[in-house]
Amino acid sequence: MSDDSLRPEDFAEAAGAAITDAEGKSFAEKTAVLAENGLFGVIVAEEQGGLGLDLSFGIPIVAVAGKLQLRYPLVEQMLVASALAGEDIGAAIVGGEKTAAIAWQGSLEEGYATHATFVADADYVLVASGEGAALLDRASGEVQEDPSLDPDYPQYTLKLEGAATVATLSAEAFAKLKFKAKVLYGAFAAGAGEGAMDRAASHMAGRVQFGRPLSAKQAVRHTMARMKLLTETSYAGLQRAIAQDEFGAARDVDTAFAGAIGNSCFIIEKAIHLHGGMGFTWELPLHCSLRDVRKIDAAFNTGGVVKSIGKAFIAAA
Amino acid sequence: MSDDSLRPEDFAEAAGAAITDAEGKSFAEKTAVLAENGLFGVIVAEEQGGLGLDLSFGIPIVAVAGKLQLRYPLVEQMLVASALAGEDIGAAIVGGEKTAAIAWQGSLEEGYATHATFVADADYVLVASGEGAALLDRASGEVQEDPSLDPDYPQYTLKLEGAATVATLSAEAFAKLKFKAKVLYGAFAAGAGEGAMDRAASHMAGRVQFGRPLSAKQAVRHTMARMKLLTETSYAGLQRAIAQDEFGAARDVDTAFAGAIGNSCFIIEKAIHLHGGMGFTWELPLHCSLRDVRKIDAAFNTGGVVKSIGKAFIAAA
Amino acid sequence: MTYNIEVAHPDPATSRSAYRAHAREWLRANLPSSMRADSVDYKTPSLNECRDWEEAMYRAGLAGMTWPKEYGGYGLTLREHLAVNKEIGALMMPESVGSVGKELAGPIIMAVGTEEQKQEFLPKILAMKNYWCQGFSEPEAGSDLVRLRTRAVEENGNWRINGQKIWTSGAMKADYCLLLTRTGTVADKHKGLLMFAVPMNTHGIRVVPIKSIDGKESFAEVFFDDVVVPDSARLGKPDEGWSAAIRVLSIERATNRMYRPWRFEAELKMLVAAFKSDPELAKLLEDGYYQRRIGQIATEIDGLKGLIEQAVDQMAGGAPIGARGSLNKLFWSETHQAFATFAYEMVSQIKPTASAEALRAKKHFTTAYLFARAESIYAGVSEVQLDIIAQRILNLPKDL
Amino acid sequence: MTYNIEVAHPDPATSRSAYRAHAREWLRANLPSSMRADSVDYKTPSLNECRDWEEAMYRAGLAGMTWPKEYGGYGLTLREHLAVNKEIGALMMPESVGSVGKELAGPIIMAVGTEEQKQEFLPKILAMKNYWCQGFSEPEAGSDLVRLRTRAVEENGNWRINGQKIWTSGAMKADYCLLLTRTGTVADKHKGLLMFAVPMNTHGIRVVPIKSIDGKESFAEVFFDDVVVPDSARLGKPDEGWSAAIRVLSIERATNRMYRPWRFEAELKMLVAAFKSDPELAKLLEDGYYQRRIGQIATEIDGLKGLIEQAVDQMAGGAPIGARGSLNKLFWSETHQAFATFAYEMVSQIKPTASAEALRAKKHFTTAYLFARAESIYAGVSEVQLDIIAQRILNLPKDL
Repeated sequence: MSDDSLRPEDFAEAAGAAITDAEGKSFAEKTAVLAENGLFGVIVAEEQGGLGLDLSFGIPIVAVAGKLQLRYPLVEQMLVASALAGEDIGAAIVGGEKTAAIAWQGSLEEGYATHATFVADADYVLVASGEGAALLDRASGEVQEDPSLDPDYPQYTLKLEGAATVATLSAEAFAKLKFKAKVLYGAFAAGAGEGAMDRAASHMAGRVQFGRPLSAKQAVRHTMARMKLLTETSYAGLQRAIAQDEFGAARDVDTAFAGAIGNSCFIIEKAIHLHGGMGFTWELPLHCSLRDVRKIDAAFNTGGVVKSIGKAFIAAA
Repeated sequence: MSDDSLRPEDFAEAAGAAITDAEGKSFAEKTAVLAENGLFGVIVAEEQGGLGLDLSFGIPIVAVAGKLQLRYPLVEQMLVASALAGEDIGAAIVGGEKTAAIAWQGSLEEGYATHATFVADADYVLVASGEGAALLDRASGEVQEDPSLDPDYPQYTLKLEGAATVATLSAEAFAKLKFKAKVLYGAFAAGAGEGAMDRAASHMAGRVQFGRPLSAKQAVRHTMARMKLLTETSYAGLQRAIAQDEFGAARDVDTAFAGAIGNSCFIIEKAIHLHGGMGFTWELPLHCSLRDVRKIDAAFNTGGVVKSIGKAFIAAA
Repeated sequence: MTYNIEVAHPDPATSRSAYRAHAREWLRANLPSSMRADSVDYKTPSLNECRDWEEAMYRAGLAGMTWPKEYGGYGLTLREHLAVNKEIGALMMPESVGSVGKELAGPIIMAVGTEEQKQEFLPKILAMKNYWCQGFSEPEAGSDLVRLRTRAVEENGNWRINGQKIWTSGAMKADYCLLLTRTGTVADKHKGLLMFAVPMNTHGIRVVPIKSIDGKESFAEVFFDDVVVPDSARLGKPDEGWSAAIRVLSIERATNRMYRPWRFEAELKMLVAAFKSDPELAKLLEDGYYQRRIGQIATEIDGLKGLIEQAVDQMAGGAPIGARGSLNKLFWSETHQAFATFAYEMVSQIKPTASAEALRAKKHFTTAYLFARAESIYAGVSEVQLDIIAQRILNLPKDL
Repeated sequence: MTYNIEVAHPDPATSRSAYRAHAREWLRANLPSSMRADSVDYKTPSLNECRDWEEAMYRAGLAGMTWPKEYGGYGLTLREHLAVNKEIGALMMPESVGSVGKELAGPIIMAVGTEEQKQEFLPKILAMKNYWCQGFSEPEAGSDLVRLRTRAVEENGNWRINGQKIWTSGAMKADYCLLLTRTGTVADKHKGLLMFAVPMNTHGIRVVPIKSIDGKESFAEVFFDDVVVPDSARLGKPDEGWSAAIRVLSIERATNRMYRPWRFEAELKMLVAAFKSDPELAKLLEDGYYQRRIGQIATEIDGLKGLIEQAVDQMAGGAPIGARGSLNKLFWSETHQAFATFAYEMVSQIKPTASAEALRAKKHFTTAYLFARAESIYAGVSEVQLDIIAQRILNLPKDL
């Protein structure tokens, strides 16, 4: 799959078709559809069963999932598949025979882990352990759900006493996974924001007040313009983060991640506002994106990330 | 002057006439005009030569000075006159024979004081000393000007070695003076903001673009509405701060002060923006208000005040 | 739950603090901890529990302060109304379940109702015998009533009503709907608008709840299919009811929910206290970022208190209230919405091992964050408030 | 000051880093510390000092990268332009005094000028032999050119020009004015607009400086009273010049001042380093509030870098640039203006006893705060950028 003529947009379009196909299906059926379309192996090498694409292709693919409001651990599957590529479990994940969730806070040593989603249906959960991470058999731990942010796709806490480890990641491998996680979750958030923006735009164009579409109102148009600006900034920042500079040096991902999450929250919240009462209902799905992005935000403590960016800047200046 | 039928607005109107009269005059002439109209003694008791009004009258009077962009240490004169009421120096200040500036940071013990304005023309400078304050003979200290924020009315630093003290304020008297200072400077800032808002409103009403006055544009109207909201909030907050609650308890002034300064900066900056290129010139006097309010902001370190409000809230919760 | 309602109501003339002290004392003594959102004992109260509590507040002299005595009120002034609201705000009690009746239907009936209607409806609103819902908004008509379609046609001394309402909060529990209709067609624009008090058990009314972002069903769509009501259900003459409603709404926007800044303060206290209750979380409060944000929020709360106290002073002095309710609503909704986001950010970091107070706060402020999305929308979206301020307070030319 | 201009220019084809490395090395070796705003030796440079520095940069291959060789340029691509801009941004060097020529007059002449005009003007712009100023805005015509009044009338093969321009930056030092006029009357609206290259020493031109908020006289009003220029001063035909200008402006908005986010970063570094240089001020940097704000600003800087690098990638790939310059301008001006306010707040607390670096920063960022008031205004106010994004990128219906 090293044909240079294939552009990221083409993959994103194909991914979009698969995600649309998966919509409304059960967890197992979604897994089958997404696996069939190769989505879990996007950033896994071809010789290990993947599509052999780099992260710059991963960004638009995951963004489409955000835009189409896929409620499935796609990013988690992609990350664990990539981290365990070449191992049996990695192959099983690429193929959709197994599924993995990730708990982003806590650790095996602390005895509990938090900020995981989609745990109930997953076979495995990845949890920090020492400097690296451990992939646990989900059934070996005790799972508690916290539905306050999202009753449909709650956040989970895991009690890890006696949990069975099925694979481990080195410190280096776990650090790589976290880097990729910030890129892909950032892309998911950017896509979720873009989807909210598109919804708001068509709602505003169709909604007439005092004889004109609401989208002709300057307050609305300026809000929409800010959404667009922030959407473009998120994507540009993420693509920049994964590219090397002129001297071949790698870049940090934190600013792009924090930017994408913050921008996405702003955009979705504004899109809800622009929808008026309708934005506030359960039927219009904007709230799903808000919950999903806020779960990422909480898992990585974006506020804390911003603070650490500041501290690092101060230390380096 | 205890006639209940006189309203603050009446005094503000009279003060406005005096301030307009003082415009364009020298420092000494301004002093004479303002003294003649009783403005230095607004919050000094009648038996001590003042108008015997309370701070609720001081707010609209000083606000007019802000609105009309009076560039004179009116607040300083009012404060020192009030703190030294009954003493000869207090009487001389009420009568305009003497003038006083105030340096809001540093102290006699540190050997220097900063964040004073109008020092060059003043006879005295009030500086913190111990828990209280000392009124110094201005000529006895060495004065350095910092024109970076305001070349016309710079901030001053005083070297206080060998400075001659002509009067002192107890800790309690200095605390009272600082309370009143926050009320009156807050009012000055609110007035400056209101003046900037009024200027922006008339500019926008007169400026036609694409066939309509700019003030018909929703972006402009909404910005103006926010200015109005914040102006009202500043005044209401200041009046509230000096009033007792139902149980007769006094209130703190810090939130009202910080609110008024923050609101005023927002309003003046937006007014400059709304004036387009014109707002950025020296001729249009909006920049004078911005400098004046920023000098107050710096003198009291409004950011630090907000932080201390937060710390106090946390301690009390 | 029984409450101590056999309590003497103070005469406000005795001292400036009398009414507020009474409210403070009674509320603190009587509000069960299970109804305090900042209590670890908190349990979402049932409708009946809310009803009983609000009735007890009324009996204790803490509702209907400004209503005339002949209709069950206490014949006092806005000053006592404000004093009570400060103490209502200071406790994290449930939102009123009778607010549409007390803040909207009651004042409108007082303005345009017949004496019979006043006698019939007003005392029951205060005594929590009747719940009301508000039927103004329609799918195609929000602030813009030109597009209002629900129609009332006179038939043999009755009125036949057909149409659909939306965003009708509390419709599922309501006994009456304060219903806005038109007697003519959409072509009549603002003319011919007519209000009714429609019993919700009338044949032909169908209520379809709308699930809102916080997972509750507090709003509904209400369908009126050939609903027939007697002429006695009519509130005022065509146009009269609605123009009264506009006046009432503008006063109400300035006077209702006066407890907001004091409640806002109570919420901020709850948030901070929850973090102080847990040694690990308490460290966060030493971070200058949180200190400064909290200081900023406290500043905004005091500004809002100032706006409301000033409005009461001015209205007590006989000044027209004009459009200033828009100032309060806008300032509250924007600062409170930002606070809710800030609070959510704080509580989203609370771990399952944290203190009970912290876990209570996490639950409370997560829901509050979601619910706050509506604060810039309901009761007039922010843009409408800004337009009102620009037009009616600043007299800027109207936007096209 | 003499600079080392006898330096080999790298071939970008040799390595991806070649041009950026060259720029980095040369600039760091040659920029005098007296011209670095973050140096305690800083002294506001004179016009001649700026001129010499810019000429040296050009000789060293760091200006005119994308201009054709036949007009004095280096015939390279936007990628080298960007690489150089990154290094220009990283040093706190003076703003270009020849930017109107390089960013505006040059490209427009390249688009519509005659071969003689190109030969005459372009090399001198790069070599800093001629300064240009821009004569578009008028007191009654900002973004709305319908109201443009400056008129050019043909007379015996010459043009007689009457009118007034405003916000003409650098008019006091300029050799030429890139002047927009109309050949007809205001009733012609957008038709009949004609551009000229007018020598500023022509009889009848009067320049009145405007003192701006930062105390400098960087803008001016320029009056044209019966100014007569030969037909050879005309740039293109009526309408042609201006429509080319619109195209050029839209490209320029996307490509000029590409150094902005890198300069922004250098400013943030300067601010932080100044605080670190003083033990008392350094404590402030341990406050979570400042850490988080600095983190937020760094996030915005990287976002802006992303927007600009993406634009270069897309333009290098042949994609039309469209209105995306508005994205960059808007994002930069809003985030930088907020940064300037934040920086001012920090430096306003610096005491006269602080370190020399801190005092330098205080002076620099106080002026920067004042100057930043213009950033949301010049080169198209924020509201215009938002309208452009709404209309040309989002295709929303036009505002009335």
